[in-house]
Amino acid sequence: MTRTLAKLAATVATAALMVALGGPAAQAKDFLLGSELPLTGNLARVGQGMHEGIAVAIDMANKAQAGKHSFKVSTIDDETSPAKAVAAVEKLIGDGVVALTGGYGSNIIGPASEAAQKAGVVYITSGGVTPDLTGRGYKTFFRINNTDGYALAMIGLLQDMAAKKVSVVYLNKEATSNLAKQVKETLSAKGVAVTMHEFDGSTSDFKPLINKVKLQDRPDVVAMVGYENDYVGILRAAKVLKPDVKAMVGVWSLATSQMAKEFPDLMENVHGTSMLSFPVEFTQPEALEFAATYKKLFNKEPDYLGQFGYVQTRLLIDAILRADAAGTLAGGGLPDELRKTDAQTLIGRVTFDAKGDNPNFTHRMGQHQGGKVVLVWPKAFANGAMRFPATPW
Amino acid sequence: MLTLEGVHVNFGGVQALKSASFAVAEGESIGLVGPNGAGKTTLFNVISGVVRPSGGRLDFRGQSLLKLPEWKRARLGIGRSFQIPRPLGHCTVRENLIVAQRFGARTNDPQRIDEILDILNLRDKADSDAATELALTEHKALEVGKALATNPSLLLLDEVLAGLETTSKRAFMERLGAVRDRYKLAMVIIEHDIPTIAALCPRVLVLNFGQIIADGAPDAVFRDPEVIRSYTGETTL
Amino acid sequence: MKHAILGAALLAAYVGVPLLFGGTPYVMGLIVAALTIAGVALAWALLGNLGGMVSFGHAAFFGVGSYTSAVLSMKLGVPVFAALLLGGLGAAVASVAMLPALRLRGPYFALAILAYAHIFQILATEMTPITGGAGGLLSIPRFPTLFGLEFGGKTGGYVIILTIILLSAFVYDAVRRSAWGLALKAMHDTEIATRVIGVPSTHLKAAMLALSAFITGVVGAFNAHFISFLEPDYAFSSTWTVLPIAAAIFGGYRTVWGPVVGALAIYLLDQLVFKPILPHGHQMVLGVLLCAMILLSPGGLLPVLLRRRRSEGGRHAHA
Amino acid sequence: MIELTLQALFSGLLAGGYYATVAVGLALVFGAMRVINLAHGELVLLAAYIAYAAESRYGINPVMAIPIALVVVASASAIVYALLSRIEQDREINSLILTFGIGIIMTNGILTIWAADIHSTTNPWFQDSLVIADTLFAMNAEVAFFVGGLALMAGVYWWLNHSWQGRAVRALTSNRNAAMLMGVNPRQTEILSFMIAALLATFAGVAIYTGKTVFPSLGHVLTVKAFIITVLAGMGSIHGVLIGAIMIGVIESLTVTYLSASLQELAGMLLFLVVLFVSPSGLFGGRRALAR
Repeated sequence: MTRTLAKLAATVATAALMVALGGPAAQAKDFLLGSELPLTGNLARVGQGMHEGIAVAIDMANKAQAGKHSFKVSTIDDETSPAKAVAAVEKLIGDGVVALTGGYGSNIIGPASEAAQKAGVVYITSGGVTPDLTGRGYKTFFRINNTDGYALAMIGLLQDMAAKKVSVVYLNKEATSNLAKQVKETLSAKGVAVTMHEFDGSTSDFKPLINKVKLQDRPDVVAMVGYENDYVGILRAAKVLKPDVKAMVGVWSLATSQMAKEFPDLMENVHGTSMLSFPVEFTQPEALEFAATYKKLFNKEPDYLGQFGYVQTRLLIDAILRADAAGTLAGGGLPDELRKTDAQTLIGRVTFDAKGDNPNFTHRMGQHQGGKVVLVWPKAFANGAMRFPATPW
Repeated sequence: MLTLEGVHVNFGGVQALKSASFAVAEGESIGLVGPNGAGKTTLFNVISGVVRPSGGRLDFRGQSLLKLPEWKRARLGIGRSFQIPRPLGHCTVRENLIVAQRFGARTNDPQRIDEILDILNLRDKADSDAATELALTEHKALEVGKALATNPSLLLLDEVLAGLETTSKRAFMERLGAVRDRYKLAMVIIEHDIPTIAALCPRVLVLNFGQIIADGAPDAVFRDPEVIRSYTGETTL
Repeated sequence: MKHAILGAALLAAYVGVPLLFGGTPYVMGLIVAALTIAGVALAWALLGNLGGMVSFGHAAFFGVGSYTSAVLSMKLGVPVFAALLLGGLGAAVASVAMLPALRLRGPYFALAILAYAHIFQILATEMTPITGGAGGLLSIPRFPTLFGLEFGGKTGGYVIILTIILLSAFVYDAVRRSAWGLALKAMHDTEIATRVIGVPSTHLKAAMLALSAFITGVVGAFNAHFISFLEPDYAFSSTWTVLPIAAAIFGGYRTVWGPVVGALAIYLLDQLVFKPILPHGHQMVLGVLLCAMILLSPGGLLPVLLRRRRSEGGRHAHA
Repeated sequence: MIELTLQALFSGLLAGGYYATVAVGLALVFGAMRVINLAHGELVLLAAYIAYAAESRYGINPVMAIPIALVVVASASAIVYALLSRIEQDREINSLILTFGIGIIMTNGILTIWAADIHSTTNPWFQDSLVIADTLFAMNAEVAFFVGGLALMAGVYWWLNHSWQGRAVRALTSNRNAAMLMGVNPRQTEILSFMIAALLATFAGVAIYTGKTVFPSLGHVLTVKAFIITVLAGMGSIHGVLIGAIMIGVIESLTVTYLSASLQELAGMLLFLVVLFVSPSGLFGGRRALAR
């Protein structure tokens, strides 16, 4: 017992020390941002992706503000665990960060942003798309993307394809089932016949499932809502069973350079949400600089994760500078400044409503074409013709 | 008090007990003899519930035991010892007896435990580790002690005397006698040494190939030619 | 003398720690998280030490406890502290479903329990109307303010989990010293020898399983109200099994306080030292500690420390 | 409908085949050493990642990578054995926890070396479809490794029954003490069983890499599945393991076909518990799981 406490006291003393060492930054014009992200655990990949975007935003801001202000970000791995995310946010706030950018997975962002709200510190993210998050109406919570945006893009594409029958194959996690259900409702309302197929994360052989789609549903299009290894499994099964469909459509982490590289023959003609074409064909100067910096820092083409991470952080930095100029930063004026945001960004126009959600958010759809990702929806952003009907087989 | 009728036990086709039938009266002492593998221990296992018979009746004081688990039989008053001593590990001698008393007799009676320790001459070993710090005699004594601590009315002793040299054997015998009279127990003793049996038990059962081949007073039984045949060499007549 | 030490320790735990770290929520949060692990580790060790059963599925009890408590307090408005106990009860009831597993030996039991954990997790995911499905439950009611003491915060949470652990340890110790404890210890080697002297061994094991489940459930329920958030993957996460086992083994699962010491040491080391050193996969260090402990000092850390303190006490430190 | 069922059975059969290659190794080691190697799944995963490394770095065909992977996995499991054999007290509990710890180390090791990305072969041949009587569909990889796996297991089966080392393993499995009295050298035999297990694990690993996708947290899943199958089968019966594995595979694919893909794990688990409680000694006798 006494030993217990001795040990406890000792360890915690070191803790206190470390907290002290990482204490608030010295000068006023030196802004410290906090970032809580999954760098290990199931979400490690996406977490790291977003973190790259954040780093790019910081780098670009420091270049732009050279001489005047400087920005730093201190990052803590939440290990894809809500409890650790909360601890991370508290530590960062204890270290005196101006605001928080990051967070992945609605179920982790939930408690993490709650902790930030308690401390009155801004938490901006693009890692959790569920309505519940903005539904809480926190004053300090901001999000640049949402389920609706993904659903809109998928539905939009499906309607361009004039699909009459759609089979939705979706993972039984929160974000994925929310999106799948939203797609079903909207499409059914528009008179499209939709059949739903839920699957579990441990599924590795999708043939029985796809065979059901092939023999029972006979849809025009198969809509997939999951993550990388789910897509790979589904597409392989489809490639084997060759159901008579006109297109295979997915959402996030599908139309990416990574997938194009890892599974070239499997991805051909597959659709997925993507803000950028690949290789990136940027026109606006900001986008070009973004791509260049990304290349410089990580020696690879930017992907959608990095892009979202970049946009959310850039908007945050802009707001910080505005608030600082107006002298309201110290007085907690940052949330109001962020709410005034109205910017054209890499992901389109961004404004924030009272709940911190971005009503303008609409995703874009890309299609894998010969190792490239070509934007095919909406027309406004399309940089190539959609191949339709077309499948990987 | 205990009645067996036509009890059968099969181990994968091998008949360990063939329609064994006998009764034990209150306070009676019976010697159970027979060559190795005759089924003596199996008989004890059946009575104490370690082995389930494939057929037959088994009543204790008018109640059938067949459906009861070992521990319930122990609480009814059937105490047994194991041929190879099985002390309770990680426990002292006294703790062995305490466990037996708390669970077997459902009482808490230190006097009786001291009494048992005294009778079995384990007093000075009371606080030594039962598993590791006992000599063979003491192990055998503890086997009896555990059974006694459950306040049994029937005591089944499996070769508690075997492997003891004559002097300690005599002493142990006397202790057993004392125990029996002190607690007015019925006893069934498995034992190879005929004189010991004769001295302790007015009645003897002979088991051979799972069958009871003789039942009666020692002198009568041990003159029975069939018994002698079954026993060739093993008896000291 | 002994009482003086104990008193001082309690004072330090209840007053000292909050005074020291109450100001830094981060550290307080870490301590609470460590104690949460400690609670499960204690329950796990109880089952292993007294019941002689290794479980790889304590996450099942943790999850059931947390969901029971959360759902009762959210949907039926049961007071949080009452829900906490009901959570433990729920876990104990769940353990009844596992009674058949008691007939199983070593690895069979360990993984049968693991299978249960999987099943409960899947059920929690599929029973959407009650559990909120994969989305889980957001903003679960926090601990209320009683007699002017605000239990909702970090320090309040600390006091609650500390109390849970002390009570559990007390019960554990009482059982261990009782005739039940003796019988259970004896059972490991020769179960039959205990049965023929009237010990209903299976009942005793069942009781230990239920007790272990109850404690784990209460701790899980505490965590649910402390974090005020639940989802199947989190509530039934294997970390609720891995960390406690590591902690118990590290501290010494045959002692009462070993698991608690182990949990504090392992968790705080992991979060404050290993994590900064290797952010990716620093759990590896836990694995190394686990193996090293098993190979070098299977008794765990605490017995070694104790033995160093008083030269005798081999058996007692072990008992 | 009938078409659906046939495909479900076929898929289940193929899945069962690869489950079996994972499970037999586990069963073999348990038989010979009374130890459930909770790091077995990680050994399989290790093989898969070696195959990935070989293909991505040097463009070696996964099948050709088997020997390389075998060397690595064999030495890894040799280390596991060496550590295991240092345990004296409470062997059953401590060996469980030790291998559990080793599993954690390997998973995180793989995570640090190869990161959390998912990987699978880029060689298209493996995913090309193979159609039987244009009702049964499969990937080349699945069929190839199913057949190969069967052959391998048949080999092990023959070895167990006809070589004297094999008999030694079986003797150890059925009655440890008797076997030692009969002069079986336990250490040698245990090591042997570990090496055979390594071989099967390597094969299974490459099968997964070519037929499915690999990611660091997969190892634990594999171990659990393998254990479930081993219990279904009853310890120490190879053909039992094969049948048990196919049962699991088929039950899962049927669940997907007639209920929902999100329930397939549940189906497997429930089957496992039912068998465990109805006949703890497994479907095919073998060692009893009941407490003494």
